[in-house]
Amino acid sequence: MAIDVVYFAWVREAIGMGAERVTPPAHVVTIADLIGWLRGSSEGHGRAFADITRLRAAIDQRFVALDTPIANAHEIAIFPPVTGG
Amino acid sequence: MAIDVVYFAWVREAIGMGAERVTPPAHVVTIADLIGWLRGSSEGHGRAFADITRLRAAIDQRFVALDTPIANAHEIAIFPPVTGG
Amino acid sequence: MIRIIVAPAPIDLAAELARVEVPGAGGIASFTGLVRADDGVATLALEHYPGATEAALTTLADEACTRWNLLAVSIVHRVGPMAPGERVVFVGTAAAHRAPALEACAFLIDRLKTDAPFWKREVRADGSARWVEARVSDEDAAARWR
Amino acid sequence: MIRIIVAPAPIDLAAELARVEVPGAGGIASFTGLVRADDGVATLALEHYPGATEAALTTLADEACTRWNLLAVSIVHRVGPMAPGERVVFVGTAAAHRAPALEACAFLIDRLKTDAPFWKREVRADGSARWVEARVSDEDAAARWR
Repeated sequence: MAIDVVYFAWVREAIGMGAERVTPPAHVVTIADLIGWLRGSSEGHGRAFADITRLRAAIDQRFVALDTPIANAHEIAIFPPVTGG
Repeated sequence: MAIDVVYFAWVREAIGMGAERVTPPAHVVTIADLIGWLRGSSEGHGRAFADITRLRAAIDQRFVALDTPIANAHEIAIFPPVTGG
Repeated sequence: MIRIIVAPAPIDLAAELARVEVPGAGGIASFTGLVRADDGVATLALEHYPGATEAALTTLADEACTRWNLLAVSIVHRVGPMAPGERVVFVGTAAAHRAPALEACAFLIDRLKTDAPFWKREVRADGSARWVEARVSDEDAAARWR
Repeated sequence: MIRIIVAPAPIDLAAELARVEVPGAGGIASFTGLVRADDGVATLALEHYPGATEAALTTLADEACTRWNLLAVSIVHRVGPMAPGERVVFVGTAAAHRAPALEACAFLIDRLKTDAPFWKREVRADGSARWVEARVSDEDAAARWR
């Protein structure tokens, strides 16, 4: 199933794009799995995803923990801890 | 020694004036003594000073407790609890 | 910067807030008190103790500046008659960060309620009037800062 | 009244505060965050997650309205590039009395810092840039409201 993955801040800069559409294999169950799988996509993905403790995520625009199952997500966002306000 | 006594809010209204100059006798030591002494000045003073727990005071523009000695005060204010803001 | 104003003129919120936005400030907090039309109040009249009021507010502002290392404090309190919806009081604080600005602002309005010589008189549409009674809850709110 | 604005336009403080002064309000609290020129920052750029940002801010505003029985909440957050001294964020709350307005305002800015998808990038005068790191103190401040 195709999922839109969107990136922000230095994750976006490292990967070199703000969004991509991917179709992960069956063994990718959680967001952490997705990150692990995407890590090999490019040198930029490798840098962005080197340290998973520095990453946060959202499924369909709601913040979730990285061990959350992707299930039927349409849009997954991967980004650094937020710094607004 | 002459002291200016100033009144505010319903104390002023009951007494019918905003200020008066008085020369209390020697036995008037504290503000509470002054209130007790002034209570007999007029019917209005009597009403304003009927319940001393409803009164607050300042000496030379600084809030003080009613048992504070008058000492060398120039101006004593007597008023209800404040309600600003 | 400490600004203390006690005057009958309406409070210009934009101008007051702009004055608190001093160089170096990262957080600005403000509180504005409005006249409420409770129980049919048509006019609220504020009496104060000229001189003593400004001194009390300056003392509070000085204490807040020291305690929270503020960059600016502004306290503007209207006196005289005013209508429901009008601004009675404005407190503005500026600090490098948000927490001191917010805390100092709460401190100032809580303590102003018990430490500054203002008295409120409510006049209703039928002409009846009463002096507002001080509230124990205001004493409690002020006491938490001591 | 809940107002949520995420936009690149400068924040008009007077207009925003006036919107929060709704009928029945007795206390209005506000917080304004300004860009600070720390370490020679020349430009602060705010990136956000369109759609998710507004949803997160609306959720926070709803929670504040319920918890403090607010009459109005306004959250205005600027995005894009801005200069030191400019306003990044405005939070305004209105309630019948001062305590709920002040508490809700502190709640909203504390939780906004951890719950809304914004990211800050600082550009210095020499052209060097860095993404601002999240702070543990912000997590702690937000946690006290949970």
